[in-house]
Amino acid sequence: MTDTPEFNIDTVDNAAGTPNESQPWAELGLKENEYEEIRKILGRRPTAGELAMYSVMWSEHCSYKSSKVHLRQFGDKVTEKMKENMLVGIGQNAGVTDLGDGWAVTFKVESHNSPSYIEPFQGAATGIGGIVRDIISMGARPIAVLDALRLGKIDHPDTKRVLHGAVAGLSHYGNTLGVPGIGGELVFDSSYQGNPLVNAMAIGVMRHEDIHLANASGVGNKVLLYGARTGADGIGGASVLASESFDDSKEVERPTVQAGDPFTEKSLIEATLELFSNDLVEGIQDLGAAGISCATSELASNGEGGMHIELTNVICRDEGMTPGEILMSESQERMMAVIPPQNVDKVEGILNKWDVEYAWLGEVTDTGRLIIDWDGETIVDVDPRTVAHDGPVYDRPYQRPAFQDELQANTFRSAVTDLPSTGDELKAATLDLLGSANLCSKKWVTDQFDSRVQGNTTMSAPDDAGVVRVDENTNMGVAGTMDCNARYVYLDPYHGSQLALAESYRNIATAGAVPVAVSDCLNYGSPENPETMWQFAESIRGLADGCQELEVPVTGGNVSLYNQTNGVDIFPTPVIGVLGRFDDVTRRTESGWTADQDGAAIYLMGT
Amino acid sequence: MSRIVVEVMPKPEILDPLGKAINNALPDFGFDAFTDVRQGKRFELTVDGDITDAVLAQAKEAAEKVFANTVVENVINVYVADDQAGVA
Amino acid sequence: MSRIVVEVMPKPEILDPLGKAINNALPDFGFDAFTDVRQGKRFELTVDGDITDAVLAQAKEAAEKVFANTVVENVINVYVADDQAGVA
Amino acid sequence: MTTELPLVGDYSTDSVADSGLRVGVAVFPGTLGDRDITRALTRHGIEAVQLWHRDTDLQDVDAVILPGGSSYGDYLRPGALAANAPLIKAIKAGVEKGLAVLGTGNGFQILTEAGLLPGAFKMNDSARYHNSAETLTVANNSTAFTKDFSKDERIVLPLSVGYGNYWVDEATAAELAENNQIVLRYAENPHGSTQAIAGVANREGNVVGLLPQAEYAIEAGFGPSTDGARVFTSLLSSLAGGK
Ligand SMILES: Nc1ncnc2c1ncn2[C@@H]1O[C@H](COP(=O)(O)OP(=O)(O)O)[C@@H](O)[C@H]1O
Repeated sequence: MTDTPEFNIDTVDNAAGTPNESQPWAELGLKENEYEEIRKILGRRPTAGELAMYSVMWSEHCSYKSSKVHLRQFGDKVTEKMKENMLVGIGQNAGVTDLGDGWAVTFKVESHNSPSYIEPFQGAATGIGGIVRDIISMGARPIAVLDALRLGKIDHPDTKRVLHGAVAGLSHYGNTLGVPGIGGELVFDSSYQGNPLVNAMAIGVMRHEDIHLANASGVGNKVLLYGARTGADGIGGASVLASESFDDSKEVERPTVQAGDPFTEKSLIEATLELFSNDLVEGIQDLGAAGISCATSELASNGEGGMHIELTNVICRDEGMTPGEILMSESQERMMAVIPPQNVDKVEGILNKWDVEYAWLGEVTDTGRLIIDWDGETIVDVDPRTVAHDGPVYDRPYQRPAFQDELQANTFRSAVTDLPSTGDELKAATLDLLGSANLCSKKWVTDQFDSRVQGNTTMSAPDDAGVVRVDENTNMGVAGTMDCNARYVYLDPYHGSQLALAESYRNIATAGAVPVAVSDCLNYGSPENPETMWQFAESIRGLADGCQELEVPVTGGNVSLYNQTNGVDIFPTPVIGVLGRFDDVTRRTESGWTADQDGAAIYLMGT
Repeated sequence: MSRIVVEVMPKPEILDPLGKAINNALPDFGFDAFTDVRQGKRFELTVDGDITDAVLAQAKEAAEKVFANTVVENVINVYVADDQAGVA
Repeated sequence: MSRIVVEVMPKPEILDPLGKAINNALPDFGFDAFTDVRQGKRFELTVDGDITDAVLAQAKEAAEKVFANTVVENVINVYVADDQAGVA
Repeated sequence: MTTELPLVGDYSTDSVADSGLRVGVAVFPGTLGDRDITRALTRHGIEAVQLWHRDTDLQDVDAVILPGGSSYGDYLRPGALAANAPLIKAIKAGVEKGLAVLGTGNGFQILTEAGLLPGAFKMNDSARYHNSAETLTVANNSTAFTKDFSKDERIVLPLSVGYGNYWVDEATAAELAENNQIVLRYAENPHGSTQAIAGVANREGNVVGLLPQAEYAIEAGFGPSTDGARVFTSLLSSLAGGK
């Protein structure tokens, strides 16, 4: 570490003494009432560092301020039966489900939409990196990834850039990491032209005793930051990327994006799992959006509530980073852990072995305050709950769109008069469909993913679900899928979302597995538009009711709002991931018929 | 036949994982003189005939639009190769 | 702090799939002046302090042993960067 | 120093006779296939001994396997940054004395970068990473790793690679053919390798590199074939013979 750079440090004392100093809260994405609320909580103006923390943590992306009131239904509509196998529910990095024999599985879907439009390769790559860190922070070894992609029209000039970049980025990161890509989705529709969706799902397994939570407990325990160095990349990304839409009229804004380093992440995985297996970790949190702001405030508020760190201990990649920048940096491939003092030497031994850099930032306290010092001077002194959990909550107005009736009346039959009827016409129509961008083979994409690494994959593309073995002695394993037909959701958000759930659920069932849990990634337009908010609210109501009916719990997910271009929303797109369990994966059923099944009967089931 | 060289480097503020990994491995090979390594790209464009101002201008434009991804990389140089470099 | 630049290109007789792919894409972007593209690598090595003959010799050796795989690539240049390039 | 890596299953050898053989599995940062090689060895009654890249002690193993994956993330060039690790220096010394060494996938790339096998790997002709199952012909069934195949036998193995285009100059290629150093050839050359080469041996025949990965084809239902198992039975019979 070089000498501490000299800044005009905005200390807590300074803030108390200069109440009228003007602050860039609007530029940081805060609303006036939110800024006022922060002043009220603190009883003074925030310091620059505190303002940075609140602004990123209170962003839509991190706080779920517009979605929280609706997401509650996933918890409220849960029956006793649905809770049976749930070891960890919504609220942690990812939910955990019991698989029996002491095994547990965790999985979650995340979006990386805006970054993937700006820089498709790195945006998609870091999407895989982020979701995989969520999984390892629960104590699990990642055993599979899936991805759901929504792109603009296939023949639009910009689609090529995003498609090839995103697929190469996903493939590069996942393959280098050694996590098999076992499935996903690829849909082209002009609705996503200026706002593609890149959603990634990761699945991990662990033994029950290895489950870890993001808690900073145990006064005197040490706070460890390890992995990549903290750089000036993605600063402000958490709030800026997720709350501003792109506008064609001006040159696309290009905030600094983050470059992914899958090699470092692979070492991070191995080192972290070795820390877990030696029982050295008290609490752990991955660093994603909002970086150190998020990790410190979440760990502290989930634990005994106090933490004291020295920010100059953070190892930076760039010289001269300000405290605010360090707090907001979204540099990838970093983790924060809480370590009992007696384990410090062993932890250092493991991190050194894997060539993983680390720094000890401070310790857990019982003060109920998160205190961050810069060279011994206090620059942040907050109740961590107010940063991480008690942010603003909006019950935004919603209203059925004026266009909904007309949309529903505009049926296929009303639009098309010359339906194919002769054999030749039907044949031509069938071939047209099979050759269309959304139905044709996706092999050129799926062939770019290593589906076999780890040696336990028994089904992947082009089958309906990916299947991997968990226990090599019993052949117990899991199946995963991601699905959504957004056109159905657009037509009728309540039932359309249930159809997405049903499709994903069916894919698991037809593979031969028992569906056990759901993770969703809810991609919508602006929540400030009441008609969009209606789509969102109806979707969640539909999903929560559907899950109750099917008796599978939602154990986690992600919300991505403000997906719009020039004020026009994408189709409401709730991508649904379902996880299934197999007693014996060798009994999985492939989709499609093979030559050796010649003569077998074909049945069409259902209504 | 002439050649234009386009040089592209990762932006200084963007993490360069390749350079970092190379830098960490160099001591294994017995090289200890370097404190940092960054890996960029070097393109050689072949032009039939002479390089006019228009061709060079095209190369400069292509450098920004195709050869570099200016979100994460900078074009640091576009120049006409002397024979020496051209042949190599 | 000083910098050394190492330039590596695929050998002329070796087909370069990356260069080829870019070459094929150029007309899509409206660039038609180029008949061939080859992609190589450019490394910047940072040295604390001045660049002595010994350091430059080490860079040259590292170029042949690490930065290039001389079965398929040539080291075409190893030189001390002037400030300009160094800063870029 | 030895590494311990947690395995997904406990590969109990209850049903397999313990051969008494010990095979080293090299682990570099970024190696992915160490657990898969370990599984394949264990299933054949061979003890897998982890060899950490910074170790110089080969722990008296009977053979060494360099697994697939992305050592050092495949940065710079696949295999390049692993090629001078202390472990590689120890392996080179072992090779001089006749130690049998197999590199599979990235392990093969490391062996070429280390100069233990001829040639170099270029990016696939498609300029994309590619995951496939390849039909291959066995050109040399006299190595310790291919003994249980018949010559010219057609087998199927998985291949997952971005830099899968094996390149040697024409003169070296002729020499390889003449010395019976070509071990495997692709039926359809997917990535443009010189003379469709998928696997080679060194002149002495004790170092073998196979780009397709046998360890993902040892068990029905978990790979495109079970042909890969014979790489491990070959090892078993050739090493047991020497015991
Ligand atoms: N659409 C959703 N459905 C169910 N749970 C959700 C959804 N979106 C977010 N969650 C849950 O809310 C919690 C906080 O989200 P998380 O993604 O962890 O925040 P962060 O963006 O900080 O990673 C997690 O437990 C997550 O599973």
